[in-house]
Amino acid sequence: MKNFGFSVQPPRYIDIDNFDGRILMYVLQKEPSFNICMSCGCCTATCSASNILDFNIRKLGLLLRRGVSEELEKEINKCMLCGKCTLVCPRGINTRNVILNIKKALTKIDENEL
Amino acid sequence: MNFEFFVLPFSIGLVFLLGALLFTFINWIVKIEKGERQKISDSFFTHKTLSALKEVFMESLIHRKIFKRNPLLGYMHMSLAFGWFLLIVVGDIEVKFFNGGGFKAPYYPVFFRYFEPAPHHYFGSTVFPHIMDFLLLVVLSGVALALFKRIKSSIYGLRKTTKLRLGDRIALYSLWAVFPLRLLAESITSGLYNSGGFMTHNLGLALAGILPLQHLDVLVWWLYSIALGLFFITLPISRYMHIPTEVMLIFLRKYGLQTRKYYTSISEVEVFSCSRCGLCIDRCQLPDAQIVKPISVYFIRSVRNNSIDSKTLYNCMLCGRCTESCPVGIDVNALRIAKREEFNIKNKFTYDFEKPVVPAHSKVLYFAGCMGHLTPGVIKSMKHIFEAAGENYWFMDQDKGVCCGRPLMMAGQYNAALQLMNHNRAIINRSNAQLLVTSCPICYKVFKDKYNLKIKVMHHSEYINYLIENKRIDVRKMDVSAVYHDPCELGRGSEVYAEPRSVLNKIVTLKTSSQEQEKALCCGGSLGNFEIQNSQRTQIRDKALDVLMANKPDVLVTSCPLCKRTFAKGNHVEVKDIAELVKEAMVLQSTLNVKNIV
Amino acid sequence: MILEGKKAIWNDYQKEIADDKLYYVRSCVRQNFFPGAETTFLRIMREVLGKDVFEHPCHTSCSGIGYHSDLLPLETTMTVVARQFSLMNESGYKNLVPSCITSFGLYTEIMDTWHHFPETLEKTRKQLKEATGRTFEIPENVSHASDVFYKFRKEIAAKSQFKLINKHTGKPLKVVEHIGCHYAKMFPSKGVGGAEYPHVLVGMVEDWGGEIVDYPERRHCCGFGFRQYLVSANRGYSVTSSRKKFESMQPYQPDMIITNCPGCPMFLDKWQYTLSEMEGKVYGKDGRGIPVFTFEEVAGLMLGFDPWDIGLQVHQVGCEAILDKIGIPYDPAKKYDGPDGKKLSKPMAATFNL
Amino acid sequence: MDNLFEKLSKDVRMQEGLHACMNCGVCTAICPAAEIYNYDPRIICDTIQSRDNDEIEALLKSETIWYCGECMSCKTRCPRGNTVGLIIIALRSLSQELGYFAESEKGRQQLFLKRVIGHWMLEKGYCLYLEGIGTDLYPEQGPVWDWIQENYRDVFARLGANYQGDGTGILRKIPDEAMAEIQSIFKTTGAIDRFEQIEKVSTEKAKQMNLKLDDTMANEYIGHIYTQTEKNHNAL
Amino acid sequence: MANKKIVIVGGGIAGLEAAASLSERGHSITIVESKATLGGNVSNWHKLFPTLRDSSEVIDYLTKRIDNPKISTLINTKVENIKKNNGSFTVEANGMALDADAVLIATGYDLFDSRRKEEFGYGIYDNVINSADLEKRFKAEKPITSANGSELKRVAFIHCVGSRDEKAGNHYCSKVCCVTGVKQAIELRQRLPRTEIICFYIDLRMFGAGFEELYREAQEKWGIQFVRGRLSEAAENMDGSLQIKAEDTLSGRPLKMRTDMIVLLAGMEPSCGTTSLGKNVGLKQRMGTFLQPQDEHLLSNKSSIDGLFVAGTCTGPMTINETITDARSAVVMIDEYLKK
Repeated sequence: MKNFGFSVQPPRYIDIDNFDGRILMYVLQKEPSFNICMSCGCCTATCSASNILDFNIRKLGLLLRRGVSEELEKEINKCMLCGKCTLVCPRGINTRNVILNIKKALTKIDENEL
Repeated sequence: MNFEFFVLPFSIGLVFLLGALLFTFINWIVKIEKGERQKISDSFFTHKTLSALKEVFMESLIHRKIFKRNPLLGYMHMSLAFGWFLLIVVGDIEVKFFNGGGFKAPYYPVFFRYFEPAPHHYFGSTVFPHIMDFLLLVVLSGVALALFKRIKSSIYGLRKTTKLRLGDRIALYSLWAVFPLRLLAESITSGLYNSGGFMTHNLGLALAGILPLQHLDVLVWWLYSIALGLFFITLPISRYMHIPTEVMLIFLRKYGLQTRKYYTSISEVEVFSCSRCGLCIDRCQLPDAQIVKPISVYFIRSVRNNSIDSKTLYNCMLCGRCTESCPVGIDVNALRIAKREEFNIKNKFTYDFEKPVVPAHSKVLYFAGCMGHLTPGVIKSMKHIFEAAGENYWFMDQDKGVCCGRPLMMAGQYNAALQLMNHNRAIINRSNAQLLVTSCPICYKVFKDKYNLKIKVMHHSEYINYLIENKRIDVRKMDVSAVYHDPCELGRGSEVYAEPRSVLNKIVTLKTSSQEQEKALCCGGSLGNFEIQNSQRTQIRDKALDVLMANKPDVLVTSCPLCKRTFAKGNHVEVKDIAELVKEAMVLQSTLNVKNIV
Repeated sequence: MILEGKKAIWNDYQKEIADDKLYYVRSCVRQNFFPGAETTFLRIMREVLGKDVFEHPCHTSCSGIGYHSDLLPLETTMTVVARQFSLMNESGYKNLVPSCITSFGLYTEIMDTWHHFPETLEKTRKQLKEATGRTFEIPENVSHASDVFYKFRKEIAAKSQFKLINKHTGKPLKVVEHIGCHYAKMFPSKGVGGAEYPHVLVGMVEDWGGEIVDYPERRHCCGFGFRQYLVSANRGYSVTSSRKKFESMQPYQPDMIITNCPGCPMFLDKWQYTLSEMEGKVYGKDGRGIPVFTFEEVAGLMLGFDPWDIGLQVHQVGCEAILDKIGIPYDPAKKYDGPDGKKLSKPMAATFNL
Repeated sequence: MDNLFEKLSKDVRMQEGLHACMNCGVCTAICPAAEIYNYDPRIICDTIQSRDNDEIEALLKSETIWYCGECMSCKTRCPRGNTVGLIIIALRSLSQELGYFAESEKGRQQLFLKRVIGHWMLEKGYCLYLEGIGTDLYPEQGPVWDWIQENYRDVFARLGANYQGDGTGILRKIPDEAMAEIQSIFKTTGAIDRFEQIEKVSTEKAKQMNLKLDDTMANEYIGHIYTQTEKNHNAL
Repeated sequence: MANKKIVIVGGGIAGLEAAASLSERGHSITIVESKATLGGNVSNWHKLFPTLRDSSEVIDYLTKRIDNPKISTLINTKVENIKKNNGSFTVEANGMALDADAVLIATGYDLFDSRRKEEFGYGIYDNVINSADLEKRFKAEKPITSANGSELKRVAFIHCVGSRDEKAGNHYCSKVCCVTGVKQAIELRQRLPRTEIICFYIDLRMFGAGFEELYREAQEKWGIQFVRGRLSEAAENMDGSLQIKAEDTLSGRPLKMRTDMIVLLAGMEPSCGTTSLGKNVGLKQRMGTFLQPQDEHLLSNKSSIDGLFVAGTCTGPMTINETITDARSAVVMIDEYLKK
């Protein structure tokens, strides 16, 4: 194949039609309260990790919903599970368990259990 | 040679039991990692062994701890354990006296009364039967109590008692059967031969009047032997495995072995040592929120049966109330965390935070912690106190720091936690400070236990106490009544009970509550529990509040930001951190001074 | 698809298009890449329709590409545009017909800015005077060349010798239309049929016998993006955008693509070649690529012009297949000839014979 | 330091382009650049309407403002009548005015564009010029284009062009007096100043990156900006 | 001194409620309705937010109330103009001239014509419908499928269609569409449990009692997804399904998806009656849209002309209970005015 010095770029749009729901399904089953997130961002605002790292837990939850798992893997472990987000969530979502289960799901995927 | 076929059930059972025990114990010992095993050989010929023996006697036989908790329950356990133990020992001694040593099959002493029915004359032949009868009576009284406990547990100070599985039932019933059957068998025999002690003799005679003893004789001995055999065979698969295992555990513990990061064969020994006495059931607060499965006794059982699921595993507040009440002293928190590690959650991200500039000459480091930052009132008060005390301090996580790592540990991510710990340790070590003060008991515990820092670590309640003792700050008593809530991590976790109280006694009228110090309740906010829902936390919190506020204090004082936040969400309760209260006491002081000057 | 709905919108967006006395301004891209198209436009306007179309020797590029590459300040472009107008005034014409969509967009955009920000108009007058001593008036009518053909599509159809019909099956050819972004996206009212369902090419194709296929990515840009194509490092943007369109239209198996923009046909043509070399992917139902034409070229074909006179040989994607389908005669031997049968070298073959 | 938001607001394109953004994202949804680059037109608006000087300065120095292709698809859709495409034009001219453009990989490319498009426009009156477009720089133009360039006089003659000729017609020579007018327009309206600014800032940058740069098209710096991509511009 | 003549223009819920209450105060009322039936827009609705009660209950209640001799109704009658002649009014409708001591304008709203959002393809793509169409389908109690009868795997609800949109000529927020969308999403999910439902919104304005709760129920109980981003364009796929593009603004990435149907939550516009009457009579209008009361806060039922009153959605978007309440407050003002 000829090299033109440039190449076709991978699309950045969220393509919900081909979406890997495994992690989302796992998380929703383990922690249904994740359903009622309204993306208000209180979690991100208080987050210890995002105070010192480029990290946005609210956004991560969204990417999970949209089935964009490539970022998830790298990002999720920035969370230190300190639990501030759970304390400030206006809808009482058990955010720590959401995160923990994302981590578990990713591990399970690594081990081909999901 | 004395032999009867009915000895077979007993003998087979015994052989099976001994085989099983030998196998499991050796297996466990072998699986203990080198370093730990070294400890055993090192401390085998030391006083540790002796004190282990002592503890075995006190706990496994006398059941001192349970006595403390409830005498009746204590007696029940003791009469069964110690009584039976003596029956065996004294029985053997009697046999020795009877035929001056020489090998006898192990079943011989057990069925001695059958093989030697007729009255003989040997040293003590006049007293032994009576002693044996007495011991049997003691054991029987225990059995009776045990039976009664099944019907009405409340009088033993238990609200709930353990639900049993099939294996346990067989073992239990056969155990119950053993002693009445022994009584019956011995009575019948002595009835036939006009022998026996005060109980068996008379019962024998009485029975002789109504029953054709000569036909029943062998049959009952059969039943007795079967009961014993059955008990022995079911023992290894039932909760009664705890009887031999606990002995091993006591030794291992004395030699300094315990469950650490991972679930090892030592953990296994702990798990098998659980007698399922159910004392933890009452201590656990989860039932306040209709959560039952994770209660320690069931948790340990499911671990032993390999049927533990993550929901149960992560649904525990790690408050440590169960461990505190466990007669066997199993460190359940350690077990749970070790089990959580088994999910081996991958951590692809390496935390590379930039390190803050550490001021050279600060004597004290202050670490508010993540939770501390959710209660600015505490931080404000601490700053005030530091300044009032003229302390040269550095607010380590002023613009928010890196988590202490304990939450990750609780989640079973020890390695991830290590990265955070290394980061913080580096900062602390680079400072020339002599003391680290933290506001959050969660951080405090991990700084103390896991960081192995060169410098002293204090929780702010300790630190404030130290300041007051050394007249660095001045406080006055306020016309306020308060009740103090011991945070789990500070109280049971780090055994800091006295300092906060001594501080509070100086500034408020301290009211008591029914659950204090090591008995203190968890606020429900726990970071240890990942599964519990918000509404359930609320239920637990409200129950705890009822207990704490029973004596109607003006203020609820605690020394943990998380507890404070959790309680503060409750209705109509004024919650203060000890630091905040101290600040108020000081404020009053200073204004007074001003008045005096004017 | 409910056609009535579209028709309603088409009726809403009918604009006034000058039909004679036109002042023609050329396109940089088309002069370089599709000279035949502009030649054909003038030939049809003058010879076939007998209209007066004037071209001024002194007119230059509208500087649009320079402006959209952010090299030229707005003032410069406005003044260059003003100069074009001034030339038109001095030749006594009032109806501007740009050959280029970027120009068309730029003229409308600038006239709009002048309208909303009169001070900019004043400034431009000042600067033009200062720089060239010229004055200018804003044209009465600005219509893109494709608008003009849209207006005369029926006349052209009447005079045409061929139709966009597959002579073997008798079925209309499936045509995909691509409208230059700057035609109506900026000012929907300035485009025939508006921005969402432009009618300008649809009208021609349907009146010339073809069938338009609407496909999901119809509205997407071809990917020129000025600096995004001009600099090699950015060119991925350009090829990716076109590729997205091809992928989206492929299921509809179109026979050809018709465009009214200078850059688009060049890109839609050249990117098919590039993608075939880059990924080995060839579009079109017969695996020979999808031929891309300007509206003038199509009109010329309909009117029976020699394919090589209107410049179909400069396309990378071959046009023979579609000529055969329609039944247009052509002499393969003459394809690469120079003027009056002069023999020239032939292009090298590509990996995939598109 | 002067207020960048005010500076921006002076630009008509900015006044046309941004009224008040409600962050609905219709622009990003159909933006060809947003699909390929790590780019979000909505956020451009949001950053600017934050009026935060540092944010805006960062924006002017960023790669972000150079991603847009100015297709103006955003103008059709915005429910508030904004046009990010126009805002981008304003941002880019300010970035060049302040010399920030050289801070970003994509911004530096302005020099290449200036030396090609700018030069052709100023010297020849065309934005593109046949001889300049060889398959060496534009390989995708393909074999047919090679053939055309090889025989351009004949091919263009056959297609009715008036290559370099006098009078009207395709690719005719623009008369000198006309070019004189264009050049004088470029002078009076600030195009020349911008060209010089681009040259000046680029020269400094070239030194800084120690890449050779001279007046020709064949030198390290030009080659570098024309082909190099070091950053990952479409990072997810 | 009661029994004055009052003409009420518009037989929607505002008109009906006002008529009933005024007649109870002893006045004689004439309701003039341009359409063939009373009840206005509400009668086209199936169920009402947030309680999901049947809309007919409201209509029945109101029509029962106006069933009294002091109230006469003229249907199919369009009011062209209202003339004021010292104190009293002459209402010109279909050539008739009705005298009145006071006039209440309750001409209500029309649903935004979704065709004006061309990029959504309403009236062009088979599977693009609006909220009113969906209510009709709910009412019809027929299975809800895509145009070609196939099962709906995914449905997208589009908020703010024709509201907060300069291009559609409406700057204002229509206020009720947010909760309508949530309500319809739930109803649809109840009928089609397997269908994935996604709402595209800019802001969810759950201002009323029970609205936020409904939104939460939609997420918690019905698993309806919400994407914060406005629909940018819809295009038809070969199989008649739609390809839609929006930005998922909360994750800052463009989003593309295939959906079997999109439901446009069309906003409110002053009804053509409102606009034409407003023009003819010369009433003040808000930015050329809804009627402008004399005082937003204190005289919200007085039009710019004394003796001419306004009630309901002719002055701006309102919910049903707001409309009814507004009608009642108009009644009080009219009564006071007539006592003078």
